[in-house]
Amino acid sequence: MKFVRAFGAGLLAAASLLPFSSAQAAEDTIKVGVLHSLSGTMAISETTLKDTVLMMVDDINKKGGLLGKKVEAVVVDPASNWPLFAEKARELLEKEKVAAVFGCWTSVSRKSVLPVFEQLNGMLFYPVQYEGEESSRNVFYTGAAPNQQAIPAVDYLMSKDGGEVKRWVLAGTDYVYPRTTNKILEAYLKSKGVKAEDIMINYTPFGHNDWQTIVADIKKFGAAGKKTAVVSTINGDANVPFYKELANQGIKADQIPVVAFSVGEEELAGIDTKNLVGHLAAWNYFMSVKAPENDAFIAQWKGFIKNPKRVTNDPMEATYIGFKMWTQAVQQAGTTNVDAVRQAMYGQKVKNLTGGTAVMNTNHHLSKPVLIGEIQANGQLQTVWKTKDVIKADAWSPYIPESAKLKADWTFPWVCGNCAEPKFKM
Amino acid sequence: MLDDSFEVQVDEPAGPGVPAAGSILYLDGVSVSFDGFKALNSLSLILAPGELRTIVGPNGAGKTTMMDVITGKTRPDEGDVLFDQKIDLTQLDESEIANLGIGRKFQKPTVFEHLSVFENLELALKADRGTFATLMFLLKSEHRDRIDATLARIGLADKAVQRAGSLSHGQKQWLEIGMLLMQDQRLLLLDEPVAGMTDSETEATAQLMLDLAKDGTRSLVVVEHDMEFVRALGAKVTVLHEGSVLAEGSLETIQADAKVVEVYLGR
Amino acid sequence: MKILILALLAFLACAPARADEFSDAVRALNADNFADKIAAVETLAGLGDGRAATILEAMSDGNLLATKDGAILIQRASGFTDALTQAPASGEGAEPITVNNRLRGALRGAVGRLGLFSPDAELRKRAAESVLTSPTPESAGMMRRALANETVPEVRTLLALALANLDLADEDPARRRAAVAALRDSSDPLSRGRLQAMLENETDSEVRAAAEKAVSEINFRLSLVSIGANIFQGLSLGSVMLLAAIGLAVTFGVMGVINMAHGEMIMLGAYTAFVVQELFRAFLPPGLIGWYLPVAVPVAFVVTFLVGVALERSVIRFLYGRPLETMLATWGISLMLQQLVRSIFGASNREVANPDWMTGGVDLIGGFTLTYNRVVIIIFCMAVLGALAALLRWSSFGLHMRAVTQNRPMASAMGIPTGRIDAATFGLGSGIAGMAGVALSQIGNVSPNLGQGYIVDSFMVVVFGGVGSLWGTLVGALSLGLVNKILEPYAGAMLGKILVLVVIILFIQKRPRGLFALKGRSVES
Amino acid sequence: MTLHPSLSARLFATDDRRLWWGLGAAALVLLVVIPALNLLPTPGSALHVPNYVVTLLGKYLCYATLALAMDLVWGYCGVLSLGHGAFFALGGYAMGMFMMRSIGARGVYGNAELPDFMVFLNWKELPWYWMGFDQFWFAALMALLVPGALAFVFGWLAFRSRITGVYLSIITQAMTYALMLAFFRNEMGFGGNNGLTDFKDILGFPLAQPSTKLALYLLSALVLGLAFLLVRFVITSKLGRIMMAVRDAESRVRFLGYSPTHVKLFAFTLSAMLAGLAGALYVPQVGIINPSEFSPANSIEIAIWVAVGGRGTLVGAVLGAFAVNGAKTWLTGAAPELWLFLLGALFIAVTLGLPKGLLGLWGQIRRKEVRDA
Repeated sequence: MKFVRAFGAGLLAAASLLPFSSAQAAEDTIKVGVLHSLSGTMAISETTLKDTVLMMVDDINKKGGLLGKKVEAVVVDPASNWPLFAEKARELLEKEKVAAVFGCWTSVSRKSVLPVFEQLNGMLFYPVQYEGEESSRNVFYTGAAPNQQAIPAVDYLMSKDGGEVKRWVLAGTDYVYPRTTNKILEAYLKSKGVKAEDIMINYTPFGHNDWQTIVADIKKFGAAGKKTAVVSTINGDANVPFYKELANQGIKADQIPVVAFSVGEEELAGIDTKNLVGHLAAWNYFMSVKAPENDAFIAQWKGFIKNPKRVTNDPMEATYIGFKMWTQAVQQAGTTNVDAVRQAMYGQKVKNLTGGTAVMNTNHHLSKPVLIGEIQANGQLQTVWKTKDVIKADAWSPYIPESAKLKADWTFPWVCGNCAEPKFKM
Repeated sequence: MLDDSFEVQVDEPAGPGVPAAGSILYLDGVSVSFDGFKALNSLSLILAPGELRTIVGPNGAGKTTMMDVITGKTRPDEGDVLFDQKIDLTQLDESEIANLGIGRKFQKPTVFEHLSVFENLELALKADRGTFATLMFLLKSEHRDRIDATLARIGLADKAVQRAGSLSHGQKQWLEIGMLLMQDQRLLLLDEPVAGMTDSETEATAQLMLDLAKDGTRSLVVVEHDMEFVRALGAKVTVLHEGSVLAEGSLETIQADAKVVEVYLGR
Repeated sequence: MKILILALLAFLACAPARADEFSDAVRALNADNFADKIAAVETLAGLGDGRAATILEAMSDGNLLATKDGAILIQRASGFTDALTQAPASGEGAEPITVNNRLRGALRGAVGRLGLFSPDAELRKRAAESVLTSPTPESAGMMRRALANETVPEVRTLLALALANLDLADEDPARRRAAVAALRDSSDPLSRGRLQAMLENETDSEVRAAAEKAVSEINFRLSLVSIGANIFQGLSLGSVMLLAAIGLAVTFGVMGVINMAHGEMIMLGAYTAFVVQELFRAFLPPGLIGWYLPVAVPVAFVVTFLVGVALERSVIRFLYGRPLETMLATWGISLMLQQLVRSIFGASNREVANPDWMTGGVDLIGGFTLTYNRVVIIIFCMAVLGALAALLRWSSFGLHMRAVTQNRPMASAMGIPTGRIDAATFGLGSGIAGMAGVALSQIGNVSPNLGQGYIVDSFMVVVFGGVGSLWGTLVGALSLGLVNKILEPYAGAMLGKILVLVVIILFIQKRPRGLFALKGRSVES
Repeated sequence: MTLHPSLSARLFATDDRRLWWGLGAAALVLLVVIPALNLLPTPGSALHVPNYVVTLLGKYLCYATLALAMDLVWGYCGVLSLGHGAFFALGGYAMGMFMMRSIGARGVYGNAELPDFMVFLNWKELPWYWMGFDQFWFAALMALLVPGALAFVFGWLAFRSRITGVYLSIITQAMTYALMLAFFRNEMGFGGNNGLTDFKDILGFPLAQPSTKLALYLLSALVLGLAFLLVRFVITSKLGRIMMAVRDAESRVRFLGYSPTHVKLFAFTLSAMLAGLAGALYVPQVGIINPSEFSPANSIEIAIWVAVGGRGTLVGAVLGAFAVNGAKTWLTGAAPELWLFLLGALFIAVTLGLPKGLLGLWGQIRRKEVRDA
């Protein structure tokens, strides 16, 4: 008991004092912040990205560092707690004085750190596909915007190869990404002459784990004699029970294909895919793509994580591209000063792991290729369709009337993330 | 007399016409059962104002249950419970009943262990029970005097600031009685007030009971096993058995009663 | 004899294919766009060549490969064989021929149609079923031929139905009417869909009337089905909640420990299932993999039982009589267990596969599928509850346990080793939670947060049912599940859940101690 | 309100003079020293308190107020509410709605009337329950009244039907859980999962400015102090003693003629309003409010702060809030992989070793000193 008391007391005494001891940054290192949840609900997805950044840092240090300095990763755990995200972001920028931050997964975490980055003029690299409708001066979005995922996927399903789908189920978790994506898709589908009664929209809570009713409804909806497909924006955690129910209720991919935007190799690794063969996913990257860069990346990853079974996925590529672009921009600018680096970022090119070249546009979003793949029995996604060329991300969707009139361009004369007309007159 | 009874008839809810006239407490045909076990079996009992009554009976005779019914802790399955001739107690909850002027001391002394003796009495002190009134309550000198008087009367004057939890069993009994006094209720129900007391304490308690009864403003119902104590009180005795009245009368008469001897004294 | 004739007929039915034509078609399977591949599949199926079926099946399973020099190989566990010559070949540099959904559909149809002429009645039945799901006009002629010389009544009806589905689009109104008549007593939503599609541009008033009548009849049957489905789903959800809650009914309900680490016990159970599965995959022949689940259940029980006992002895036993403190301590424990699992197994989901005997389900009428894993869980859940009830009622351990929880000092006075009973009781509760975890790993995901998803609901169930009453837990869980599922279609998943919570809150007003409260004077004060 | 002299006398009269010295010192540090060290020394100097520490402390101060509220209802009245996060969050939403409205046409879609999330979810006009939140006084009032009203109705239902102990805790948990799910729904019109964010300024002071943050911090410190005095006023009153009596022997209180229902209802409602106030101060400082604030886990944590600090001692609640959150801040940065182990261990250690919480530990040390001296 005595020991326990002492322990408790000691722990507390320390705890209550230490947060305020500000760490002294060593002069010969460049610090980058890693702001991914390592605990709580989002740890499932975000931990991988933390490791990816560490791998990239490790890699660049092996190659002699950046501007002759070692790069040091400062890892913190915002614990899937949104206010904590803001607190940690502030800590990274003010206390640790990091040159750039790689982090966030959910939109709400990004929204929560946004004011911090804008106030302290930090630089955040956000590596996840998201709903768009944003372009901050202090954020570079390396994940897909809806027009780099949703629209091409629907186009494919409407094509002959996709099975000429006539009837659509838009199923998503009830939060901003699915809401926005479905809104865009609805507008798009109607513009393609799909009737309102041929679109079924369904929202479910986070971590929803009883899909019996909904899957049954989808089955009913699909039995109306027209070719039907499900566009799933269901959030990570709820996918496993969803797909298990799908498989068990015997929905075959060639009858009612499900195309998902939030299910990649990492998620599939947690599901038994035997019965899901043929269901689709739309991404900018698949692990299965044969390309020298990709093979190298996969090898490097497996080596770094010391586990030959680990898979790679799209957000990892987005992190990879973001990190590479940042290092290139830093070298080009010759400094880690945020404003200088930001200018150097525009037009920065990095080879995609799947071939082609990703370009950072002046709306702080990337141009990337779009791939559509079918789930294989081995948990991989095999490309069945691919855009001829890279697609430029729209920060503001033309299918949402309010945002159609907005433009994001951070170069002269616009210099603005959401403007109807340029900031400066020529 | 007649119109009295008539008046009662009117105010009485459905109940047999036995008049409650002139009673402070009136129980008629009260029955209570827990999961089939009949704790009270059409118990009837009438208490006159200012009367001191002792109730005896073997364990499980329903003494405590009777008190629960009177104080609103337990709702009777059937029967009437009237206070002061016309107030139907079965419709009220504990605090309302307490505010009518019925005080109770429990078999197992229950005082507020974390509060001081003084504070225990302060809470019992007759005053506005409203939430905001208590929030703004200030202890006036006359209150202090009453509390000190009571402290003296229950012989805890020197323990005023002690936490009630630290008192001995007997002292807790006294404190609880003191709390009853502070409320100055019209009807006092005391469940085994001398349990765990020394003989001298018991005598003192008996004296206290008699004092309380003397001026005729209060009525007391005392449940007790201790025959010495009962004798010392020298009051009318009611014998409960299996939830109903077995016999009633002076200690001598009931001790002579064959039934009583059989079920109770016949140990 | 008959079969021989059948085969013969089948053979005559489609003129024997010339060899080169066949091999051309096979090579065409490796065309560079899906449209050509599909064309090749259709021709190949049309040739009615015996070898076609195996090749097409291989293709739809992704076991058909093409070499650089255009040879088509079939991949088998045994090795590679040439699709045309059946001769063994080397798979050097052979790439699988990519298949997509559309092609898969075509393949399934083709294989099905080929199956229609198989001498094996069972094969023919399955073929007929598959054409029924996706009858294509081009297959109509074939089906008529098959129907003409089909003898097994089952298969006949299936074929007739399939044909009826096609005839809905026939020019001849008489045929259409016949088709409607044939479909009218089916309860297949697909047929209804086709009827409705037909109604959109049906001219013949008579056929129209018949079709409308048929649709309304089918609708009626389907609505009945959906009610039944609703009840099943409710029971299934209820049994899941129950399974998650039983353990808590012991640790919290019986022992009064506000066990916030209950969810983590479930989680540990699920991870045990994962580990057992991996061991099976690693060390046992693939044939036995289906058995990992029955093995995992007792293992999980033992593991979580031990964890539970360890926790009880090291932490909880110091906290009896201070329920709120148990809440804080167990909360701490749950944090640590989550992080422990995270650092051992990693943060991401782990794959726990349903064994084959728990995969899929039986299609009852009206497109309602009774999924095996749900059924198994319902049964398992009831078994666990029954076993627990029996243990508590009849075993001496149960007797001691009740004695200790009801009156500790008296029990110890009677020489019952209260300490050991406490440990065992808590272990029991944890063990049951562990077994629940194994079952829940079959429907949900296995991640360090698994437990968090169940803890709140579990407490709701136990409190709603009445603390300390297993019977209450049972009724509570099932009724909550049913209410939830009955609300869901109208209110939606989210609002449904909210309403259920409101119901609980209001219900507790009426019965402050739950559905099956313990009565008597003892609980009053 | 003007206190009757002897009432105020009662409030400040205390057996333990150390308490007041301690509180005075704390007030001095929080209200004078820290701001001074933040403003005067040049950034980088050893003495300088950086801005992020100020915002951090501001956050803790709100948590501390919340913990006080919890201690009133749990520590003194024996009602363990596992739904106090809900009252906190409601207060936060009220303030968030005000700041949302005051963004006005500066939102991305430049809609003066509707917040952005409503614009792109095709809301045509403002829902009725958003009316009035463009007025600060109204929002501030709602930050108190909405939690208060909810607590009053909920408490009235619960206490009237004598729901006690674990049952009460669980249904309060059900309440906050239901509210969380409700606020997650985008149809509710509170921004769904993203909640309310992108705030620009409060009463015209840009939130980005350190001076605004410092002001908010000072305000939080002030509110904490006032809350402390208010709660102390309550618990030192006769009502306070009745609360403790209810905590220790509820049924006995009834036989004294008091109504535990009313006493609890008072404590619960007051506590909820304090929580709401804390929430209202919290949101402008963290810049976001979203449904996860309603999550049952958060409410449980509040109870844990109080327990760690020492239940039934107001100072302990404040101490606990600072200690646990300080530990969290430090460990999530210093030991991101291990912090859950340490925090978990802390909770277990406290419950096992320090049943009276940190304050109890302090008391023990003091008694030891006395003995040794």
